[in-house]
Amino acid sequence: MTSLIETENIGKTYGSVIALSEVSTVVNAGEVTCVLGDNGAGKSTLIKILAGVHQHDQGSFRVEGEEIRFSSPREALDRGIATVYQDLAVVPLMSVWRNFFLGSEPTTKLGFLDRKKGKEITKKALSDMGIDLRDVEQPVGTLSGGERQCVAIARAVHFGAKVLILDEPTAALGVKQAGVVLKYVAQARDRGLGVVLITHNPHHAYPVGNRFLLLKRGRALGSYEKSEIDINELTKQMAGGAELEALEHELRGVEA
Amino acid sequence: MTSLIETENIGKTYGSVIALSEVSTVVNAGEVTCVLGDNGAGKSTLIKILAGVHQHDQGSFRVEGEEIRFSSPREALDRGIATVYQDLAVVPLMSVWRNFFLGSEPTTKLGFLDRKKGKEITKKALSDMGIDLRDVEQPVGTLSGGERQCVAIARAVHFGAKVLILDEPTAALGVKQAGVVLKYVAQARDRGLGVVLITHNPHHAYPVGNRFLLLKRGRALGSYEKSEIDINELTKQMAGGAELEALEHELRGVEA
Amino acid sequence: MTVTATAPPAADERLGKPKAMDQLIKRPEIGAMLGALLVFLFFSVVTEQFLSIGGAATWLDDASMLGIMAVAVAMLMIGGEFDLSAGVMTASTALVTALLATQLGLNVWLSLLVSLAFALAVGALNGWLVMRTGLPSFIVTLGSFLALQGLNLGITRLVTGSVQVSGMRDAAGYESAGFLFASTFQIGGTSFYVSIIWWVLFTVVASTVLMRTKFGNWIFAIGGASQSSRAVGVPVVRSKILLFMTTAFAAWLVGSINILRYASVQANQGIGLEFQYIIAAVIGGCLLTGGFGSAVGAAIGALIFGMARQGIVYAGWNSDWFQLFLGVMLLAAVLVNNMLRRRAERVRR
Amino acid sequence: MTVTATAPPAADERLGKPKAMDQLIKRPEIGAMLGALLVFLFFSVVTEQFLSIGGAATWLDDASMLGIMAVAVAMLMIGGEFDLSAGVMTASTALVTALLATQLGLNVWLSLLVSLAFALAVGALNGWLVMRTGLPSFIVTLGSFLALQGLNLGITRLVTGSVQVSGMRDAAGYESAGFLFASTFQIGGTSFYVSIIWWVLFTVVASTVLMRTKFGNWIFAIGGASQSSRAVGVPVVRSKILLFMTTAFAAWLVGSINILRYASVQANQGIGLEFQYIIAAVIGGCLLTGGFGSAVGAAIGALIFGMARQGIVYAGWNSDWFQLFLGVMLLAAVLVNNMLRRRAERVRR
Amino acid sequence: ACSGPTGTQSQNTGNNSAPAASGDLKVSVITHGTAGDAFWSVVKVGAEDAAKQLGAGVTYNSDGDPGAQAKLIDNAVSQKVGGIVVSMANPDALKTSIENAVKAGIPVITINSGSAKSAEFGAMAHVGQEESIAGEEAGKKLKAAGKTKLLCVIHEAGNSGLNQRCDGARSGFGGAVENLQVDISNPTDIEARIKAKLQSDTAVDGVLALNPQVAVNAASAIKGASSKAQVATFDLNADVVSSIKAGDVLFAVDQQQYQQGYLPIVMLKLFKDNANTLGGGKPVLTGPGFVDKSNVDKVAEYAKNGKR
Ligand SMILES: Nc1ncnc2c1ncn2[C@@H]1O[C@H](COP(=O)(O)OP(=O)(O)OP(=O)(O)O)[C@@H](O)[C@H]1O
Ligand SMILES: Nc1ncnc2c1ncn2[C@@H]1O[C@H](COP(=O)(O)OP(=O)(O)OP(=O)(O)O)[C@@H](O)[C@H]1O
Ligand SMILES: [Mg+2]
Ligand SMILES: [Mg+2]
Repeated sequence: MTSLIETENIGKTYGSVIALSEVSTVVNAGEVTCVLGDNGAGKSTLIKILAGVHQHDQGSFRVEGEEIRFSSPREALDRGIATVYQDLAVVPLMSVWRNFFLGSEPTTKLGFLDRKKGKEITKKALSDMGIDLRDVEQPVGTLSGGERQCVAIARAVHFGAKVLILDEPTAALGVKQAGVVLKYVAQARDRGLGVVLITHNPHHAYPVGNRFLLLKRGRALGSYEKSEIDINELTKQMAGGAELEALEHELRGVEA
Repeated sequence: MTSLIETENIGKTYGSVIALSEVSTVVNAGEVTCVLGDNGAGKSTLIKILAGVHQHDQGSFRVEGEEIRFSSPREALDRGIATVYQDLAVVPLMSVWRNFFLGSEPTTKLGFLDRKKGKEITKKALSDMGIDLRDVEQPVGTLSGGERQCVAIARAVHFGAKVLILDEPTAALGVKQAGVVLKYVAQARDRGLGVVLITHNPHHAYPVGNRFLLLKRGRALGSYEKSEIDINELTKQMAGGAELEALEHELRGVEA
Repeated sequence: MTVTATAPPAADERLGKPKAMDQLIKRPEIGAMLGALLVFLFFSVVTEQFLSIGGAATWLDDASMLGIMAVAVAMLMIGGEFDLSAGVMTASTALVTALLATQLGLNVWLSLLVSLAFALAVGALNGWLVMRTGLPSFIVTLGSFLALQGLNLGITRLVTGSVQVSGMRDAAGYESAGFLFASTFQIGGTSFYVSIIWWVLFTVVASTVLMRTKFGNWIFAIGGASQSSRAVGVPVVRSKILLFMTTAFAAWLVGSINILRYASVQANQGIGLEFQYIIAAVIGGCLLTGGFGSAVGAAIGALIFGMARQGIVYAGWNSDWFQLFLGVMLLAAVLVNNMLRRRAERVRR
Repeated sequence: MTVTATAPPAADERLGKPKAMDQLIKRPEIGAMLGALLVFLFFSVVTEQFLSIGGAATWLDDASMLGIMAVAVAMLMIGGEFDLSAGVMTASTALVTALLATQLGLNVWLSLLVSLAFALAVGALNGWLVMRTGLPSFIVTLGSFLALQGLNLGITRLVTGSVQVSGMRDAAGYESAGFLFASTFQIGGTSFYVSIIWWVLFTVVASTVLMRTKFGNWIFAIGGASQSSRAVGVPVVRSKILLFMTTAFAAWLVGSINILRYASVQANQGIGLEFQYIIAAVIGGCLLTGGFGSAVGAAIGALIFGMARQGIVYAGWNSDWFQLFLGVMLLAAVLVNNMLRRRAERVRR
Repeated sequence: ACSGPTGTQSQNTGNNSAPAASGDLKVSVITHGTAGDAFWSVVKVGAEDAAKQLGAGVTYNSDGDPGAQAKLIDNAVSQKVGGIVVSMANPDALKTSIENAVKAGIPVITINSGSAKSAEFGAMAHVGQEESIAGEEAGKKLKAAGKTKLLCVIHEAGNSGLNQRCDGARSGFGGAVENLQVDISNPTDIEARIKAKLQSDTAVDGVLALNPQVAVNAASAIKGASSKAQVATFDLNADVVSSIKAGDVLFAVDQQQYQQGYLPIVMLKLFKDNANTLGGGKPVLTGPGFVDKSNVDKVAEYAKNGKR
């Protein structure tokens, strides 16, 4: 089986800033690839390349075995790569169902928007995820952060994505909301989607991840299968190894 | 000793939305009061009242024993209550040192800005926190999220705050950066400041906190001294008790 | 932002009861509708002729020309952009048509086609520049506003030696083209200009596009959050350029109606009108920041404008003060709209 | 956003070497300076009189009046707001002064004081409305632009029966006030207007305030992030209102210079100039979105304007095309500024 | 071309004494002057004075945009006013509207420009003459004053009346006439541009301003450029009057446009009361007159009230 997505020594510079260099990873169907790393490590840059927002400068990027270079997010979507961005990628003033269908609007035979169908599907897709809204006509801006995140995920899953990319979906969420989102990640995975999950929280990454790609200052620090690493080691790696231990010690010190 | 800050049955509504009602807590010098809760639980609303951004509608709010109602953040600052907001509260296009001194600019005898002094103090205050910038004239917008957070904290500490309020300072940060920020929280506490820390992450709250205020849908769910609760119980409470267990079970289920 | 997810079917205990009336005020154009009713009633009572059929023909005509542009500008504003060159464009297109027909002796229909192509090209250029450079459209279209103004004057004077082009009535095809754009139709013995039909048509089409089509959905999206829209696959660049072209098309339509009705055009026509379009759109409930508004609202905004402008004449007021009246009306309208919107948002929550 | 915290002293390995020249292009006004040099050289070569001392007196005078306003508008723009009423305000203040002096027979100095109070009140009202309602200043000041325009015309006609107020020369105190605002001084046998000194003075003061004072720091802050500034204790409302009042003050200064120099004022003066102020500020490197720009840049923007406007006359070009030239110049200037800024940002990082 | 307003003047005074007549006459005056145009302000005052004296009602509206002007005529027609007075800077554009008014039985009088089309459109009479004729006369007078090169200052780009004045001046002057575009809303720019022009073209010895404000600016510019040029202008205000006295301004063209506002109201009144008409199908000419040192004292007083 070819991987859904495969990158080989991929690299990207913004002007004189080298944001990413020589990063290789794979995303398989039914698996979660977690991307971890410090602020500014290049995580968002990597997934923006996968999603067609930016183009890579070096290396090769294959989708289902085929060498590719997306020129717009539309193309990536058409290849089944759906992305939920860090900044949520919803339009706050628009209603929930219009956001849900944005870019893939259902139309009647005459070419008009099929509003009834749109609302029904949205309601159904959201309640499948356990979110029961009073009114799918309400603006997304009136939802809580967790709900918005779920709308975006539900949308990606609904439109038959093969690969689902999530950029820090749990950063702004409470413990429970984060749990809900992780549940849907796991669900999507079990439906056979390939998932790329970015997070700062090893406690969120480890339970659902199959593969862990660690980035640091634009370079791959390491790539592990779940079997190769445990959660403590992962946490340590994410924080830059030895440095963390000193820090933890310090915190304990003041705590005592 | 009177508490630095004390609220009693404080409440606040936005139009017809009751964001906060009957919340009581205290902040003492040299202690960290953690405020925890779901998205939309009213955490930001609570601290905005403490910081003078909003006014409370009900209950009483005392600073050093004196009943008070701030009409602007300026007043709160003048009483020694400094706040680092969720959205960071820095001005991206302005230089680091100008941001550092914003609102409390150092002046020469003639009333002009003392730029030399400003730069020196900034450099020193930041390097005290372990951040060594090449150039304090660079715009804050070019710093990483963690660095910006630290600039804001360093500012609050520097200007002799008695109370330091931090709204989710670690949400967008990597493990290491979060560790650094927590270290400064602990440092501030040990210098005798009262700290209010908001976070979603019990692993961040527990090591540094002395008191834990749990909010849910605008109401206090409970308030615990550190001695009264352990981290597992805290996590459970934050996630709404029983619900979480089911969820964890589910996640484990799919994970297996 | 309430977390309704956790307690969905029961009413949210943190909400007061929404009043029934509040459900009415969710539409962006509600403020404009109230305003229009008020202005209409006021002038109907104060003056004699305002309510007559002849009166209606007059203010509807005035509103129609403004309305066509206001609707287009509203669409552009919903899409998050500005067009300060819209006013002069109405003159530019008329000038192109007139110069071709009177100086080169082209058939009027052909001249109209060429000037349509010209208009669309300018619109596309505006859009392309805005998207390509990332500059605010305020600046870019201010540039094209100035450039077109200069071209209008310079070329007219160069070609005709005067500042107006006239003599369209003798051009071939004037009759038939005039029938389409500038004829009148009779209702109750009073003639109404066909421009009113164009206005209604344009509003209906624009409103349908906005509310009922994919493209309309995209317009709201790119105005509200252009980056996010691009990320979910909305062709932002293409859509925005199309919006600028729509505005240019409307300017062509108005320019053509003008030139065919009046058979002459002056080089400095249209300057300053761009503000009236924006004002009408804003009165109609469009947000200056994009992502919110309605075509019907803009049309009603233009109607208010037309009624007030002609109503003042009917009332015999001193026209010196018209601008003052306009300024006060604008401020009042946006304040009311703002209040209503805030209220609506609270209800929605 | 590089994480330099972790490797501070050593050069960041992820950065290419910044070129030495790049250090030069960090200032907002650098683009304007280049442009000014270019325009200056161009007209110096192409025309004879431009470089003469008499020529300089002419274009400096033109630039000075625009410059005073451009600098004030630039400060307001850095503070994140717009003032579309700035142009008519120059006429309103002149009208108030002239009406008081000629119709009521007040001393000119007293009239000037009253009109200053009037100007500051209008500025404060603008600011207060913007802050109070939360509406965009574009809309609010568009409203006051229209209202003032109507008042200028209506009141002038009501009081004088014509559209001009003249006869200031006979008013008491005209000589002494004229000396302060409208006299000339000699350099090399050519007389220069004192307005040039006012311009330089105003620019120096504005620049000092912006770069060297608390208040200047606040202006940048409230323009860049008004909520954040409020949170750290910057008095946002007061500062913004002060900025609107500064613009009004500048308009009063220009209006006073005008009325004392020409002794008469026309009711429709100043309309449309607000765009020129904005253009000069933008050419000078101000961001339309606030938080970035410079007073010196705006002054240079005005200088470019003055040189180009008069240079065209010296060159004997057909002035019909001036607007075209202006539009193209605006677009070119913002494009270059944009490029330079992007580059500067990259260097900073 | 004609210069003496005498014939019409007597007519004018004759009607001044007419008592307020039976039945209300409502007249709509619609011109192409932009708000704030000094020339048209006097027309307005003339019309309002006549209305006051005759007990008629007058509303004055104006718009520089021919389309908007046409709409104002339509508006007047739907109000069924007793008479319409309209200036035709752009006859083509107003054709339909004026013909509609005539068809509706409303007497129309055209003023100022458009005399050639007046009768064709069915107007009752035309008062005043083409702007170009006024310009021509001004040109002739400047030529007679020994000027060799003339600068004609247009203060509103695209205003056809101003352009006609300059074109007229060109044919009347015979010699070299150059146009200069300035912006009426920016007095500094007016002065600087005229100054620049005078500096770069020292042959210019006459400046024709089309607005008294511009004349003041031009006088200032001439001083600044140490040029030997002299200013002539259209229309008057207090400053121009004192400048004429001081010799800074050569003369002011006075189209006596007060009558272009006043007479049509009188004519409509007479038409209504007695079915009288005036002019016999030919335009009733109101000017131009000239104000120079010789008669400035007399005129000065009227200029102050906005009547000259
Ligand atoms: N300015 C406002 N106007 C109206 N409602 C508001 C406003 N600010 C907050 N709310 C509402 O008040 C409630 C509490 O919001 P608050 O921001 O305090 O939550 P929070 O605990 O900080 O959440 P998060 O963890 O997402 O930051 C929410 O329901 C929110 O929608
Ligand atoms: N559009 C851009 N232009 C220039 N530099 C950029 C741009 N976007 C990102 N960078 C830089 O590239 C590097 C990687 O950024 P990226 O956003 O991929 O980090 P990240 O791992 O997602 O960080 P975070 O955890 O804070 O989201 C950073 O140094 C950043 O400053
Ligand atoms: Mg990121
Ligand atoms: Mg919050």
